[in-house]
Amino acid sequence: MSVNVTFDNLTVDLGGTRILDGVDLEIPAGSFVTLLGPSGSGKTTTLNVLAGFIERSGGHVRVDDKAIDDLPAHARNIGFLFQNYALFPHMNVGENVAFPLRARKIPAARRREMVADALRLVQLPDMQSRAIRSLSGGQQQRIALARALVFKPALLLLDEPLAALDKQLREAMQLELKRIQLETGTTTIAVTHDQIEAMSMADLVAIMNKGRLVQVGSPEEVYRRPADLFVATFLGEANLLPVSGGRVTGFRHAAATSRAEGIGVLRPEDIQIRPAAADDTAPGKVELSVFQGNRRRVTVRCAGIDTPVVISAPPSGVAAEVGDEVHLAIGVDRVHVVPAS
Amino acid sequence: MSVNVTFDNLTVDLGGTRILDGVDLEIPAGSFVTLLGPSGSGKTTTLNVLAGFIERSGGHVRVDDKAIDDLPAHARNIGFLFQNYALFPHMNVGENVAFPLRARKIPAARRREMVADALRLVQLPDMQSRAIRSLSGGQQQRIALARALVFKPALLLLDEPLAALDKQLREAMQLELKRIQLETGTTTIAVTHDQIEAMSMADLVAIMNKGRLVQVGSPEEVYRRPADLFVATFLGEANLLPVSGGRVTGFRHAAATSRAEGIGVLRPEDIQIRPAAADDTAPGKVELSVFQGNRRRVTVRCAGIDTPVVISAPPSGVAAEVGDEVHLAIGVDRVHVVPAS
Amino acid sequence: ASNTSSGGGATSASSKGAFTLPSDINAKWPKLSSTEVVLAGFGGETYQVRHQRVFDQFSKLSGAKVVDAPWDYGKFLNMVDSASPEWDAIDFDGYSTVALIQSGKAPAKLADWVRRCDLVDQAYQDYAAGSYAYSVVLGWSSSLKEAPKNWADFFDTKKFPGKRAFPKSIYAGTVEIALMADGVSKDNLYPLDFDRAFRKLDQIKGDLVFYDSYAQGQQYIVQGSATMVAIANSRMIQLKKDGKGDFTYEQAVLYPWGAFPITKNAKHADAVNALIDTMSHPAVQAEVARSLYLGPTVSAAFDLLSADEKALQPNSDENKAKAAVVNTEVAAKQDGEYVKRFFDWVGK
Amino acid sequence: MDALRDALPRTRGWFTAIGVLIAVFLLAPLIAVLPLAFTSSKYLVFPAVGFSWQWFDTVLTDPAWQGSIMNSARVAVTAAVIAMVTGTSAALAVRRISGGRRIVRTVLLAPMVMPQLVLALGLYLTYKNLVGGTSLTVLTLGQATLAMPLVFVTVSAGLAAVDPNLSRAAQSLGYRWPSVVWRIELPLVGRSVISGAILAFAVCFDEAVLAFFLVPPSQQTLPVKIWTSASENASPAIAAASALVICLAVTLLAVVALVGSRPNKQEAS
Amino acid sequence: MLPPALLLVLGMLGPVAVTIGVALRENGPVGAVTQPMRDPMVVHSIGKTLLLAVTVTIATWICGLLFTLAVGLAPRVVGQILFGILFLTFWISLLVRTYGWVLTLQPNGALDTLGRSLGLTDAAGFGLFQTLPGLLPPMVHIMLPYMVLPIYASLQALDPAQVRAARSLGGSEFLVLRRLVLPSLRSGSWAGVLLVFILSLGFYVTPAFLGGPGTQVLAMVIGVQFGRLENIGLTAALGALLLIAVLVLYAIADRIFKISEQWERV
Ligand SMILES: Nc1ncnc2c1ncn2[C@@H]1O[C@H](COP(=O)(O)OP(=O)(O)OP(=O)(O)O)[C@@H](O)[C@H]1O
Ligand SMILES: Nc1ncnc2c1ncn2[C@@H]1O[C@H](COP(=O)(O)OP(=O)(O)OP(=O)(O)O)[C@@H](O)[C@H]1O
Ligand SMILES: [Mg+2]
Ligand SMILES: [Mg+2]
Repeated sequence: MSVNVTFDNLTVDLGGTRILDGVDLEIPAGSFVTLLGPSGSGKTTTLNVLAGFIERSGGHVRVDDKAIDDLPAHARNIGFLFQNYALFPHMNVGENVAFPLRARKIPAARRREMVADALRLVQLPDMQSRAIRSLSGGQQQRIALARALVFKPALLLLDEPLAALDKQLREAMQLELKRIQLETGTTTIAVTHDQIEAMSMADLVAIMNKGRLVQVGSPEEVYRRPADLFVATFLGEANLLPVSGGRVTGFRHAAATSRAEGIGVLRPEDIQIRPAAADDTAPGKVELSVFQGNRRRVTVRCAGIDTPVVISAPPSGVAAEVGDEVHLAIGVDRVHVVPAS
Repeated sequence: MSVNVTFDNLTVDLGGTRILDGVDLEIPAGSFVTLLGPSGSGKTTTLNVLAGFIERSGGHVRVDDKAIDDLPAHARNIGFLFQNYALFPHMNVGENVAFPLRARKIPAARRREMVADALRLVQLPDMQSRAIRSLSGGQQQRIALARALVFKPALLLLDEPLAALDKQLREAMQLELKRIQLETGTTTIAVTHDQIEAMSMADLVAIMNKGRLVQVGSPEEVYRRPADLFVATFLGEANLLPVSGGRVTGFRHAAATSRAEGIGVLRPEDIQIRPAAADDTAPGKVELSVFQGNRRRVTVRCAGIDTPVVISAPPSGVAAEVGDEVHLAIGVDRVHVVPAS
Repeated sequence: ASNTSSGGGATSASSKGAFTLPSDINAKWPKLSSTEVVLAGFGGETYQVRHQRVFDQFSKLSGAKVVDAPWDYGKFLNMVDSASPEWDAIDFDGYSTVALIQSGKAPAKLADWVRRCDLVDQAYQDYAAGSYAYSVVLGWSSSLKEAPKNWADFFDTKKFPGKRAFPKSIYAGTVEIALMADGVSKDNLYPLDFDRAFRKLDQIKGDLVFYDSYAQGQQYIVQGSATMVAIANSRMIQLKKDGKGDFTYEQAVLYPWGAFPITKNAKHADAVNALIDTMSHPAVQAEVARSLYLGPTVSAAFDLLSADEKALQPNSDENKAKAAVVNTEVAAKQDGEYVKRFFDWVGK
Repeated sequence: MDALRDALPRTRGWFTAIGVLIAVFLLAPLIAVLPLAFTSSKYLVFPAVGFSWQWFDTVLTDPAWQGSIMNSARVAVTAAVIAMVTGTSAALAVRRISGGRRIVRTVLLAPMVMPQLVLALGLYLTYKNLVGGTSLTVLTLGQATLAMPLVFVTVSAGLAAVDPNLSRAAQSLGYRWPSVVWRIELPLVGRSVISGAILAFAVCFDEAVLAFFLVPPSQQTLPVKIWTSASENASPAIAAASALVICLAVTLLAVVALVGSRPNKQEAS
Repeated sequence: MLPPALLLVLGMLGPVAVTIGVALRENGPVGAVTQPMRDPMVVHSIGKTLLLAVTVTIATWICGLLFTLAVGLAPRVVGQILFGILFLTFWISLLVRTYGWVLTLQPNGALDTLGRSLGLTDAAGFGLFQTLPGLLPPMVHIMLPYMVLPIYASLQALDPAQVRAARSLGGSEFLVLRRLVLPSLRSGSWAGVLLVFILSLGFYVTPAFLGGPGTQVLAMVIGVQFGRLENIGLTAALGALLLIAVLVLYAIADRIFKISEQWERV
């Protein structure tokens, strides 16, 4: 059932402005891709073009290597899960889930079976005749998912599927979505705001900015080896230290990977605080030390570096008080260098 | 200038339902308190009662040990920062900031000085004649802060002051708020949704649930020693392991603090994965291993424990693949026990 | 009760020449103290003409301004014997005035010095002066190929195609018309046989288009909404002048006289008497007849009219002979039932 | 709406056609009246013949028509001002009360469904002994009552777009409620107040039923003059007057659209 | 606050109370109800009123539904123009529009002329004038905005995501229209239907101008009685009857369907 999807130089203009500006993306069959990017970067637009809600201005969208540009939305066989679920409030659960089957003129008996299967898949059997209003947010979410999957679409698109849920439920549903995706094998594209969510669910993270696709890769790839400064700062916290001659300013011992000149991207967890000076340390003075639960965020001012260095320290390990002189070490091979803006 | 604030069995009924249900809270003069709690727990209501926007139904609010229950809002001398800033769109920056001084009939010359001081405090001098519309979100935020502080209120209340800002700006403003609070010494109460934010800014975190105050304490206190299961799960991620006879089920070596029977709260970063079995380890099998940027979230199923154990592992240290047999060790003194339900 | 709407409203007066009140008109008046007189009339152009030709000069002469009030039958009934009436007098039909007297609500008697009108029934000359005669005539559109002759033709929808315009809120004349159409001779109409009349009216109800005012009836003819109409003589004279239609005085329902009954406690009794006196002057009556085609109720007025002018009046000797003259006395007695039966029929 | 358009590409055309038909139906009576204002015939008869401005001339110079326009304008201005003050204060007050807001709203808006005829009757019965039942004052009172809900809804809608926190902010910054209303809320809904007042004026200027039953004949308003003219002489002056009324409505509506399309200051931010 | 309360008391509540008071004083509490009912003309007119209100409501509902969908579905500019036309006519004097209908509908008037030139009718014309069916077009014309507003509000409230969902789930146009769009307009339809019904009950101007003999609605009877002032008791009783019917219906309808909120969108 799984299909691959290709965006080929996809361009969209709406109301005179370019919303998508030449998006190229290949999604392997059966994979789970998350689209991540700042507000207004064109994530929803990308999904909408794929679903057939918005006309493209240029380029192509291919599903299983066939261009679907001229197929109307109702003929694309795509399951779409909307942020606010878009369940039909005047139908009950069963009628909602049966809607796509009715549209496909599937006989009543078969329809009943398929609805029951779909509800079992989302672990909400026995809910057929409940009113939509009487469901909790998480339940509505699952029903919407059942409705998007019941007709075995080739492709599942999710637009911020978990944004309306609270933290606990959101984390549970991330796993649930992942499980269902593995179970059905449907190629899935999800838009999300939340970086942790994007990395937790996806095989591939696609990062967008200003209507362009900036980087695609596995979660580790995009976090560890961001393509540019934008990705580096957008995803996670980063210390940006100038690199020249393959060395990080202020940390002469730290060798840069990937390129010799540019900006070194250093994650806070890649810098350690050492009580004593050593060959591989640089001296600094603690400016702030804030307890944040699972870590202590320490900012240290080092000589020769303009902005303070941010360090993720264990919440209650080496006590670094404000004003302490400390020594910083950078893990080996941790310096990824990107072009300076 | 700083004052202390006391809520004494404060109760609020609105539209027939009890919104606040006997809130007791003492806020020392000059401290920065954050109110944290799920949506609808009564955080905004608490601020509104303090500011005089909502009538209490029972109990008292005292400022510097004087009940202010009957003072109207305009006489309370409280600076209030609204989530959406509530700047007056028909006045320019200077007029907005001067507004509270005008109410206090402060002569024009003095007023100009004070406005200039306040704008300097928020690092936006020379903005006096700008229109509100022309400001960015962060700038509006600062102007609103200047307006709330210009008349040197005894108390500063902030309702989700940073919720509308994006991640980068939010983190910068957290530090800024903290700096200004230290500089002015004004007793400050801030409502926030964001746990990290709550812990980062505050001297004291007050956690609310269903109209009640559940726990107050320093960030470390509430994170490390939650008063009950609600706080334990609401703040940060927690493994909940049954404790009996002072020992954690499945981890016989781990001694419980605070009480011998109940539920042990174990933070994911307090459990280590060891490659080899030892005296202080328990065996388990890796179920999931998800890369989340600054950590790897590993779930391990252990014999004798119903729910899988969640572990925060370094993002790229000990490789624990799904299916691996691993051995878990719990840090000494890390098991805080709360009453079962 | 009634609203026959004065039968008036001949617009664009025929005699364009200036008219001046006779100089001796106030010879018998006492000294007037009122500065105004309130008259409930039908407004519109009829009253505009009256103001232009008569009232304005009267005001100059007497010092009393003539204030128009909107005609309202019920209001006048309440007012006629009230202690402090709003109005001084109202423009009324003869039979309504008689009904008023019969019901014991007689209006104030005219002052001794007011001119009496000799064409008004003898018994009521002390109450009714200054008014006019008018008739409801059969009119038709110039688009009609053959001219109808009488009310029977009006009811003959086969021979004369098209809708007939018929009054809806004005009832007077309708029963008489139906009876004549049904073959009752114009001299034997009274007392009215309502059952017979409404049976006859039922026959053409579907071919009627109803008007609320004579102006609307007139408009129906011009617009072509109707080919025949039962309408006040003045309106048809006007249409005829404009070449839009024609009419006949044959079987016209003639209301031979009307009145301006005065409220018992009129605030401006002196001025209203003087006004009625003025309107009763033959010269004034003749002028009203000339300009509004409202027939004089003073025989001397006819002497002042030319032969052509006389031929247009509803109550000239010749036209009166063709017409069915309303028996004021009997009509007054039957008025109550007339109203009820008519509006029941209309509302059905 | 766009989504709906896209969802029904084939049926759209049919509905559009039906919509246009209904729009033609909506314009039909105006199309019937307007040309007659320029007829050179002395009768109000369709179709119009010739072309002449004479009937406008009549309406604008004849003292009776002129007077009625003046009366209408006077009554409408006064009633609109009353409606503006009361409707605005009602909107501001409703925003402040917490309990029973629904009931208050229901009562405030009741004049809009009141049969005007019965309202006229009630006003007549109530004031006949005080002022004779028929006077421009009573009419003004009645029309103000009819128009007040309009201002109320317009200003309420404007206020709904004003962040309630603005008022709270002003309070916490040291202002009592009258100053809050004066310095914050009124400036922010100024446009809505003006729009509401213009609509109120338009409604009062056109109002016929109350006027028909309540005004003294010497003080007819324009709609009453049109009404009575329709029964007195059926002259094309009626069409000319109607044309003027239509022009006035279009102008006022355009003004409101202009005032309203620029949002209240709050919404712009 | 005081000013609106004062205005309401002087301008509405007072007169309402006085009308009911007069009705009761003149007829007694029982008579106020029974006395008008003894007059067959009144009973007749109540029947006519209800019949007219029901037909007008149904006709307006159908037109309103179609028009709203047209506004929503037509190309944006056309939709705006359609809406503009609706509003334009809404704000134009009722009297003028009604008179326009007189000129349109009267025999040999605009409609007949048009009909004849299109060959739709013979010399006799459509014959709508002064008939109950003839009252429908003008009444619908006047009531249409009251129907379109709430339905349009429902249409706007229809979540575009739901429409897209229905479409991406494979719904045909008919299915989307029937199972999604129309059901979503239900609450708006109810609000509009009730509003129009209530307004139709007390409507005076149009029947007064266009009504024929067979269309004496209650308001006409009251109007005629009021004009004559012969029987204040009966007039007041009829007025009170109409008033109470309208206000009670309004209060109930407002409770359930929040019809007063529809005005916000004018
Ligand atoms: N119909 C439209 N006409 C004009 N501009 C549009 C339209 N729809 C969207 N846009 C603009 O296109 C840009 C991309 O919008 P899109 O909804 O795809 O962003 P997004 O990445 O989904 O953002 P968010 O995270 O806020 O949902 C935005 O700047 C938006 O304002
Ligand atoms: N005026 C009111 N009438 C009735 N209930 C109200 C009113 N205002 C608030 N509530 C209810 O009181 C509860 C607490 O509201 P409050 O705004 O204080 O929550 P909160 O903690 O600020 O939530 P959030 O994080 O969503 O802002 C909610 O359940 C809310 O629905
Ligand atoms: Mg989006
Ligand atoms: Mg809140």
